[in-house]
Amino acid sequence: MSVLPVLDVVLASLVIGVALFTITARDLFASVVGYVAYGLLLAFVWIRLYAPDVALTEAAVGSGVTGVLLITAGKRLGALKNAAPEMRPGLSLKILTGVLATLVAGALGAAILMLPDPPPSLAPEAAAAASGAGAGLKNPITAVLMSYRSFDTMLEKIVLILAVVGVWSVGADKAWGGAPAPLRQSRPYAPMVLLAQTLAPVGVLIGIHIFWTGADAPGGAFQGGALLAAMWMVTMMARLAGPPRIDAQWLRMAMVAGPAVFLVTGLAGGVLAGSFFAYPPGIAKPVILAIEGFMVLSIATALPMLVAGPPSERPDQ
Amino acid sequence: MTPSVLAGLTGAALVGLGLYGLILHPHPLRKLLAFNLIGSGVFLVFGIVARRGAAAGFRFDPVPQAMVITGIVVAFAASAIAVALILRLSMQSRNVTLDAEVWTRPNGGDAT
Amino acid sequence: MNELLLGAAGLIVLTVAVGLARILRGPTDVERLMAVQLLGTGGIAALLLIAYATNVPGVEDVALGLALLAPFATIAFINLLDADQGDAEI
Amino acid sequence: MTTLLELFSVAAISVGAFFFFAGTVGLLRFPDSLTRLHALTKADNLGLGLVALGLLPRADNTLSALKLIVIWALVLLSGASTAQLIGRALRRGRK
Repeated sequence: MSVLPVLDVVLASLVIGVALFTITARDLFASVVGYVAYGLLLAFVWIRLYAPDVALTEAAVGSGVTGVLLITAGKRLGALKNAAPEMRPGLSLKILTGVLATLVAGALGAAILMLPDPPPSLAPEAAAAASGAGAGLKNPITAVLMSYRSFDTMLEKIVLILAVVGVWSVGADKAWGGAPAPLRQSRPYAPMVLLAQTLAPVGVLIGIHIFWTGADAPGGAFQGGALLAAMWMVTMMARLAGPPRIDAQWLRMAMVAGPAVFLVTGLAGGVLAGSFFAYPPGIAKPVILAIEGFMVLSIATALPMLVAGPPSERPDQ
Repeated sequence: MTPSVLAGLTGAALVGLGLYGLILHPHPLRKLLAFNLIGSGVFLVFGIVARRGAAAGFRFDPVPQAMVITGIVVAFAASAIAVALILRLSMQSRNVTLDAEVWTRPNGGDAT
Repeated sequence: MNELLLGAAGLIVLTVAVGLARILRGPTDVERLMAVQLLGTGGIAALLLIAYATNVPGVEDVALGLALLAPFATIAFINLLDADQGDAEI
Repeated sequence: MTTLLELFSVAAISVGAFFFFAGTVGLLRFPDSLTRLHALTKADNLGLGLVALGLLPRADNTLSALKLIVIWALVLLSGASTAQLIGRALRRGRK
């Protein structure tokens, strides 16, 4: 096992190097490419920290979807680039900021070196959650998300919906109800169409697989939903499908489904199992899987809508 | 130097780098990128807390890891709102900068 | 045998890391794109090797997800380049 | 039989790693974008393909083996089609 420590050092220096590049790169495009590479590298770091669940989320959301969001934003912003030239900050400000940033990083690093020993841990509680209320979940992270800290997870879904509402409300008043601007303006080339047509069905299958194994192995609603979202975005980027109108009934229902089902089950737990968000023993696992299924639907619709942006055209009817 | 300490120090360095970019870049999307760097640095610190908290038969403490997963998704939602606001702001003002001097110049933020 | 798998993984990561110099050097954005794609593929290969050598569960699924997402950012970049060059004739 | 498989596995993985090495050298040393693209596709298709092929005999069950094959197929598909797209973007020349 003598290779792994070397690998760790190489990985850490790569992460810092690429981060440095994204900060210092001259143009936006280069810095976004750097950011996508940075997300991939971080996913490998998470694997080394024994966190494949986080690695998958980071690769899908942190690197992939965020990258596409920034590229699309840069493209839309590019049309306005003629405005004010960028101001370069002065040398004294640079030095001052550098000192501040070094101090903050140094303090954080010192705190990390002085972390308490033995380390505090909530793992026993999570183990209890995995074998107790969320009976039969072999993946402790899913047990934590769906049982031990279920309230957090539900509120997090609501945050996602609020974010979509926030993005939509930024659009012009007269465009309300219309569809967001398409992710690709011109007709796609044949290879892109082929890629999207082949990738999307396989991707949907893999997304569902990752959601389904999430109960017992790394994976789960977040990762599966993010992969499905990515596949929908691929079809939109290849212009196989346009973004839907934001007043579409099915879209809104799909987005609200996750937290709504979660909340109803939580309330039902208050009546049937004695406390808010308690699952009735015996059928806990199927109930959790059902909630997660609706959460996948919500994530898979909310993420692409966040990337597509506010409605852009006047609804034509 | 264990792998977890190394990852933690990497996280600290990322926070520092992100802070530097956040303060100095006048371009709003670059600021957003820098902010995301800070975020992932903080997530890494969470990660080593999870790694150190290995107990009860797990190789990691699942609670901080679960929080990082929700954190990544929430960070993305916040970035999406920021992007929407940036685009709207530049459409209104035709300015693609957050530099205070440009905005306070007599003819700077004219379209308000 | 496991040592050999890890060695191969280390070698691949190292070479791909050196390839990242293309992100720095450019000269055009397309080169940067290629370097990221090489990083993605090399990362998948290294992950698979590590997964088989260390038996950490779920690493295979991460590799699967990465393989699925490999062309994702590239398509967005291509769209951006096309938009820069005006409407495309087929 | 097992030693033969073992040998095959080692050989395939080593050749795969070599193709990654060759692809990287090409990406760094070749003179223009199209030749660099050519080098990249070698690393993508052959490098990962041979590594997956070498790991195939070591898969515990059919699902694992299937995953290896799907990963290879996905990378082949996306590598080939993005190479087309990148090549076209290059040929149109302004970037």
